[in-house]
Amino acid sequence: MPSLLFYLFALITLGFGLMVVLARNPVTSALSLAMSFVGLAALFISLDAFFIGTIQILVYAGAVMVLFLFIIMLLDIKAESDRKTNVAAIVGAIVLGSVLAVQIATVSAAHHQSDLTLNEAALNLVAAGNQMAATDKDLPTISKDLKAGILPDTKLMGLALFKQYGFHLQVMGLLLMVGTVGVVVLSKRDKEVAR
Amino acid sequence: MTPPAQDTTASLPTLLLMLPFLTALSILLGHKLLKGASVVLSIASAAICFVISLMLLDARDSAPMLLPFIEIGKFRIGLDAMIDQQSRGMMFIVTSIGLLVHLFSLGYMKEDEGKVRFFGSLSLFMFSMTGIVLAGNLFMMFIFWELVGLSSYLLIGHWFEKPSAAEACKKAFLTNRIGDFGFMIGILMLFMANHGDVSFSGLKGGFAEGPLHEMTQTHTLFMTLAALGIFMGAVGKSAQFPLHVWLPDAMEGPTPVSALIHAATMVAAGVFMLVRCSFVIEASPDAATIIAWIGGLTALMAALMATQQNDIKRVLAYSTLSQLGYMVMAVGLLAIQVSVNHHEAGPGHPAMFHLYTHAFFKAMLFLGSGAIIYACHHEQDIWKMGGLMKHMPVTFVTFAIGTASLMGVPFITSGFWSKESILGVGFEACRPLFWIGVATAMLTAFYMTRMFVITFLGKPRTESAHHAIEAPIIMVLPLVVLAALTVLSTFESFNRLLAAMIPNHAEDHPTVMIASIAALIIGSSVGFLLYRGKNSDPLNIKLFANKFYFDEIYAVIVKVLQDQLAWIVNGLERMFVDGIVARLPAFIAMRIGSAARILTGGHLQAYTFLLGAGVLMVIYLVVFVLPQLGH
Amino acid sequence: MSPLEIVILLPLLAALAIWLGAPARATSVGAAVVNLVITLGLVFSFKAASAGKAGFAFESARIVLDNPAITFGVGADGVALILTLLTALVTFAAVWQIGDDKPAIYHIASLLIAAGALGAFLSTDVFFLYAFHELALIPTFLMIGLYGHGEPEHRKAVAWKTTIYLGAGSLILLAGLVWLVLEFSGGGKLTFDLQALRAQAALTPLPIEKQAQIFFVLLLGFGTLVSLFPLHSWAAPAYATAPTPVAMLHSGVLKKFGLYGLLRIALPLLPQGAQVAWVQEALLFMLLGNILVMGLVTINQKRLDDVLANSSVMHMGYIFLGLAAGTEIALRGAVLLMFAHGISIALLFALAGRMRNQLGTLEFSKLGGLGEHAPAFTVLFAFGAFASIGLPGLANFAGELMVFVGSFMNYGSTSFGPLQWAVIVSLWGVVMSAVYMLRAYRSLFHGSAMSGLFMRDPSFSQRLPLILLAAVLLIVGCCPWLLLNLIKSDLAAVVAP
Amino acid sequence: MSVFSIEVGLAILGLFLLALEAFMPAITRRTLAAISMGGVALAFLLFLLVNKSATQMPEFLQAYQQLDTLAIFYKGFSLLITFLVLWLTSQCAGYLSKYTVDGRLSEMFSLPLIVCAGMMWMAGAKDLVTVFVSLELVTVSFYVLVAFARKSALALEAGVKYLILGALSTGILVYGIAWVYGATGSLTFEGIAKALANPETVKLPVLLGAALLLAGLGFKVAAAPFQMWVPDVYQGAPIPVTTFLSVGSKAAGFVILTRVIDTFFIQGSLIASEVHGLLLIGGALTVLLGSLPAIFQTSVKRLLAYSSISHAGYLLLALSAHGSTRLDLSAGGVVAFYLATYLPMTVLGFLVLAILRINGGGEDVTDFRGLAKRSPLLAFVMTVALASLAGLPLTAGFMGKLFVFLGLVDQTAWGALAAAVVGAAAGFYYYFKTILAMYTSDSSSSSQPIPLNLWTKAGAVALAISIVVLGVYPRPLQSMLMESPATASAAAH
Amino acid sequence: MITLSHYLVVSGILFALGLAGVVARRNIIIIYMCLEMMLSAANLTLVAFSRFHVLAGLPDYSAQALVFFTITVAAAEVAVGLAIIVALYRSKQSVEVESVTKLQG
Repeated sequence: MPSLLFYLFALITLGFGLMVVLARNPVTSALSLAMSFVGLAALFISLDAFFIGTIQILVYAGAVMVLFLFIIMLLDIKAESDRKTNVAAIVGAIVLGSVLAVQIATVSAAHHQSDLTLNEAALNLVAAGNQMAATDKDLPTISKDLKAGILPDTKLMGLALFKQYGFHLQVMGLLLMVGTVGVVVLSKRDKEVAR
Repeated sequence: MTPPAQDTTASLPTLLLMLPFLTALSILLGHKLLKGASVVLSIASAAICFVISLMLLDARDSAPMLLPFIEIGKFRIGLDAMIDQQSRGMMFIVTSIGLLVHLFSLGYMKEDEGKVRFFGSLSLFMFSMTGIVLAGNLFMMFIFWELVGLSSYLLIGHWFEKPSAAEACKKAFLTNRIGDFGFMIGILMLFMANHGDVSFSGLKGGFAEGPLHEMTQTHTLFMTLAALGIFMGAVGKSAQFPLHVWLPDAMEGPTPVSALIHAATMVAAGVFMLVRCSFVIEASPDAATIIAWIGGLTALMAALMATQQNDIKRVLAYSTLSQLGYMVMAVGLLAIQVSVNHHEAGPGHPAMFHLYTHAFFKAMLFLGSGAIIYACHHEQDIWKMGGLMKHMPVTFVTFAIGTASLMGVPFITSGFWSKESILGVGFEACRPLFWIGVATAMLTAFYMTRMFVITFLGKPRTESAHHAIEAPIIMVLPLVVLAALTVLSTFESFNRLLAAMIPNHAEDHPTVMIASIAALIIGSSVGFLLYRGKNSDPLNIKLFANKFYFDEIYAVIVKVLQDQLAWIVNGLERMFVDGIVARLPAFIAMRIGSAARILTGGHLQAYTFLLGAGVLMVIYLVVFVLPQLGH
Repeated sequence: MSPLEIVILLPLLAALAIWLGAPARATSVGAAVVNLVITLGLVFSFKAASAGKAGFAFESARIVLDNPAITFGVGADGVALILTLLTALVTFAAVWQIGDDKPAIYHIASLLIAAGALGAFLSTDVFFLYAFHELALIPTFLMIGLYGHGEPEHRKAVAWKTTIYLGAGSLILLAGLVWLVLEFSGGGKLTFDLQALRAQAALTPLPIEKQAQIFFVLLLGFGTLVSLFPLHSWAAPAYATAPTPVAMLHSGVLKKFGLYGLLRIALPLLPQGAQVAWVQEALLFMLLGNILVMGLVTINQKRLDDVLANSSVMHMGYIFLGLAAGTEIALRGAVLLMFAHGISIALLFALAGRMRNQLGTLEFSKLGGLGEHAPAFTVLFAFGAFASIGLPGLANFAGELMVFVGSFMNYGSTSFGPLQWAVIVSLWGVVMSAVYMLRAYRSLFHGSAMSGLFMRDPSFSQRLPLILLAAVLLIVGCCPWLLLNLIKSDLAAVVAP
Repeated sequence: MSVFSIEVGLAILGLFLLALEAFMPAITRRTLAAISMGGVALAFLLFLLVNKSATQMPEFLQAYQQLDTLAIFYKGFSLLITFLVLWLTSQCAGYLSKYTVDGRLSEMFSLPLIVCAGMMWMAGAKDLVTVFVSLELVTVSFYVLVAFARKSALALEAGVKYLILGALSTGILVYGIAWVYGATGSLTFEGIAKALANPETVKLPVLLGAALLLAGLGFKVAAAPFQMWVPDVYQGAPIPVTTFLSVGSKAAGFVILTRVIDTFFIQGSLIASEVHGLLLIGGALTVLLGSLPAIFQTSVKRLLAYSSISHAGYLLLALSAHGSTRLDLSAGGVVAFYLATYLPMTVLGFLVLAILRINGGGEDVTDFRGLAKRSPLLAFVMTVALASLAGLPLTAGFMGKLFVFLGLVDQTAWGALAAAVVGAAAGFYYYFKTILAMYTSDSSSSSQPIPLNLWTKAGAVALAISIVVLGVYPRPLQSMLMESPATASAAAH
Repeated sequence: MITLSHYLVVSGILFALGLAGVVARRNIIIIYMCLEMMLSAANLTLVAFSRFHVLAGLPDYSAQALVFFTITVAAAEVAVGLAIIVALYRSKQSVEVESVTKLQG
């Protein structure tokens, strides 16, 4: 993954991220958020997290952005009239953002692995494959791919999710259930308008 | 909790002490039930006490413990008596004059509706006075010192509806209290120096060979202050120079009160106590000189004031003040004699002897004036009397005897002998004071003859004086008895019989005799010539009439030093102490609180900003600040 | 179930019964009488009960918490018993004195305050000693806020000031007590039990400097509750505006909790604490402030209740003087003075309350010549007034005398230390107290009666408790050894004999 | 039959109730309330009886759930508070239905069950993933509950504010977890603790992670810099939800905070002193920002919100006394003790407020005027609650404060102690304002008596008695919390 | 070459950008978008750390599981959030921040 591509995608992510904040028209900011997520997905893929990258595009760029656009259209929210821009808020925001960024930058520089490149943190797939084959027999496909030197990211992700974090998945189910019920309760049209 | 066992010799003094107290208590509690009987009860108790004091006259010296007061381990403050010649003599005076005054006031207070309360207070006074006389240690002395102050407060303020009486009793109590302030300091200093033993025997032992002995050499200032502290108690009680202002005002009380308290007994308590602790005063010569000089000055000043008084009781009050000055001077002079000139003290004490004689004729004079006032329908101004010689012969005769004795008519009156003994001591110890004494004697003669002439001689000046008739028998009888006692007390044998502490008459220097007789003649003749047949006072010396303006000076001092200072301090306290300790923190808390309230101002944007800022602060604090602090 | 627990719980149960509807006056007076009888019984049987052992008599303990070992332990030694007797007497007088027209909350509040005081005096555990005292905070607050004298705004302001001031004071006290307990439990288990702490203090006394620091914090905490000079500004307005029973109970009884606390906790556990130079000077400065400044402030007052309230603040100076001296005699004098001041100030406030009911005002300028028509009332007021200015023969004198004498115990030395100078200055305070009390007495009872304003004597039944208090003043005044023999030698003799 | 089965049972009951509403619209509110309260009561009973040894958990959960004393206590605590909230909701049902869509309240009875399950999982969490998941379940449910009575403008506004700030704090929490994971290489508490113990872990990233994590959790428990949302949301939300937030959500927040602090204070941990400093400063600031502004409050509901902030401050100060071994209770134990005393007084305060609201009164202090006349029992009970909130002795509130003071003095944190004293002193003012109002009766206050049905009366008296008993005889509570110190702070020591 | 700190810095900047957006904008929907942006920035950090923390030759998938859960939670949050925003719009006809200032003091 040549470094050029990394900088391209980083630029896309941050550029469109800035567009989201600065855009007057909510639709433009929604779409620029989608593009920013796409850039982000690319970064995920550069980190060999293919499953998360695709999920990012499917769920975030797809479902969440569509939801936002749908709501913006439904409520027909006009572009923000710039008569009363809250200068104090903007100045505050800039200060907050820059100070936070500086803090995070200084700390990330101090991280013990900060100067480790992707190649140095190489994955040793074959060894993992043999080790996997040795430990649990009933997952031949994963160990076969590993031995073949390709990273079955989605399969490993499935393994982690359903084997290690099965309980949490159920709780996520419960959470989504509550989310939907919440949506129904909160947005059902009432006979007369709320006082 | 049974009080400690009592030995038998204590039964008499205990009865003597407790009887009047129980009478006063029963009158207080049961005055509705007893109604008239309480008066009889109080007179009976006075009579019994008189009999007991007679029995005590020939009892041997003893120091029984009467009642426990405070007992903690070996630390003990108790009401323990000390019976010796001085207390026996004084006891006789107190109970005899007390009984006579009781009888006199039976008549004088007949139609007063507060009569029951009057006799209750009288019994309370008898209790406190007996306590002082019998006191065996300084604490007991202090306790009864204040109780006497209380009873004088009650008696002076008997007619409390009169604003003047209300003010007078308050003034008396407060002045006494100021005296007690000094007295307590003196006691505490002696307590500290003598390792906690302030009984008279213990103090005498301390001064003889105990801790106080070398103290007198090494810490003279400490001992002087202690002596002056004790003296201040006497100044408050016997109305000496700085604190004398309350005695003239005390005349607001009924006359029997003036007779008993402000002539014979209470004011004499100060002198009695000084004589009791004479060894303390002898221990520091300069205290003795100060005491002597204050006594002298008081005597002179009071005499000067007396010359211009028109109220019969005020004249007598100032004469008492003057005579007390004499006695205190005598105490001082004798102390100088002993400590400076190292004369060893004789058996008696001139001050006690003068106190002894003065008690009788001054009480008689006061009762006489009471009879006159009663006869002239409560008229007290001598210029409204006159020519009472014919109307009230018995009172005239007794009054004459009293006046003579007070003036000190040579050889035939007791007053002369006692005054003589004082002037004798004065002559040797301190010459200037001797001449002041003589001058006072002259003035005494002058104002007594002035009063005598105006009241008794000449023609009656007003209607009431014209119709004055002799007072009823119940009031005249005590006069006669007292006159008899005055005459008897000139004779040596009678006095020795009544343990009157007569000093031996070392042959005084002849000039003493001559000077006093000359003073007498000059004073009385000038007085007689000046006032015979006059209807108004020829002399008009504002300074003396207004009592050297002491009352006004003290009023200013009180107003400035106390009331205005109190007002300022009150303001300061409210502003600063209350302000800083209470209102300031409350103000700061309110200020911070209202500032903090802006944080929750309702704007969502402000909240997100604050939350973000909060996060940054936490990061900055935790990541960058605290590690450096090595917290 | 030791009799002391009954004494504490009785008023609480009575208050609850009244709240549930029982006849207010009957229940409260009944409870007060029973309490008084039990206390008197305890006083008389105290000699026998405490003959053997050194510590507390009539003990019982119930464990309430393990690690900081807190037990609801009750026990009484001489000092506690004297103060319990004081509480029982004043409660009886306060409750009896409440008029029939007053709502039931008067009785409930008085009983709660009494229970708080009794609990504080009788518990042998620092936690409950502190906790019971706070029981009285809300009743006092409500009574001053709702039924105090003066117009509503003033009442509420005074109620607020008193509550927050006392609250803050007790919090500082809590911090001090917690520090004390932590210091003493060393490595081992935390315990709030007094006897264990005292044993620990005897075993391993703390370093002098730390003793001084803890003592100073406790002094500030307890001082606020007792109106020590700089921390006193809540006291006078509170007592002046509080309704009579609350004023009687608070100034007569509850105020003594602070001093009792110092006596029971601070002195035995931190013996040298008070004698360290800077603490001694601070304490002397404060108590002289009490005596001189408050003395002058009292002289400046124009109303009777203000005079009484400020004088009760001033008299605390003498008791603190006893504590500052720390000698055996001075401490016992302080205890006696607590008892005497409690009785006399309660009597005076009761009379002032009665006077306010009948005449409507307590201004000196508006009153005068009451003596003529109300002789009994005058005599009772005389008893209270003369007791409070330390007249021998009445209870306060013996206490004051012992406090003064106790401070002059450094035998043989002829130089005056700071303590001795403080005593001499406070002697002048005695004169000042005579000035303001006699001025009050003169302007109220002597002189000519004002137009129409004259008092009738209270009926005998109304006078009964007041006569009781006056009689107690006289009896204790004449024979102080009655109470002093109760205090055995266990009262920590801190300094010289 | 393990504790986990109880939790799952509750969640399922919640879902069942949701479904029940959908399929049987005619079902009355009363039966719904009865089912849900019955379910929680049954769960609580079973919880008390069930064998609570750690081994008894299902095997797949061993890695993510632990059953030490703290977990058991907080699970019981969650069940109790849920039951009380449901009871409170059933009390206010009539009044609340005016503000909800078509007057239906079914979600108000079913969502709390799910929230209770979530809180129980939070209590036992052993790693950050479980923490995050169960925390989010609870938070999202609260988003719905807060904005539930959306016909009242205030509730909606509170919902929006809670939503935005909640989401922001979740973002910070996740970022914190990321950095903690990044610096220590593990997501489980033991893993993190091990990493913190060995010296060559780089300190700076861990500090950043810890700061962000504590900031995220700080929001949840209303700690100082993140407490500005509390007054608005507590005032806007319906009373039962506010009670749930103020007690349940705070307790859950504190159980996680205790776990996290135990991990950070592991023996020889790199960042112990920094976190200790943060806790002290944060705690003192929270107490001050919680009590000083409360002086000006006129609405009692908003007042109780500020009191919940100030109590959060005291809890933080209790946590900071981590090193002291003087008390049998570890710092977490003291926090649990404090929360146990905090529960009855706050619920009682909100109950009285709710009853007043039902009878047409407002939430202002002036609406409390004359309550003593209208219903002496309510006034007395409210006085006990307020006295306990103020920390008067012989009430539960004082015991909690006593432990906090003991901890502070033991570690000689004089600044924090001063803040605690000032906070408590201010407390005397704003808590007693209501007491004074209740007992002043003047013309302006309505004077018809307040009808109380038997259950309400019994509930109120029971809570008041529990306050006094905990204040006077806290021994059983302490012994319960200190049962097996070994497990309680296994991670810590 | 691309190192871990590159990824951390990018996600840091994105996070800071999100925070700035939340504070700066007045339209609640935009604020909500920025919140999602912050969440995904956090995800990026998590994925970066999991990739560089090699566990037995493979990236640490437990962190990636957490990322998955974060995304799910974000989705649920967006759903509920938008529902509330719709309800707000219906009652206040505006999604401006100024419309929610009645609760204060």
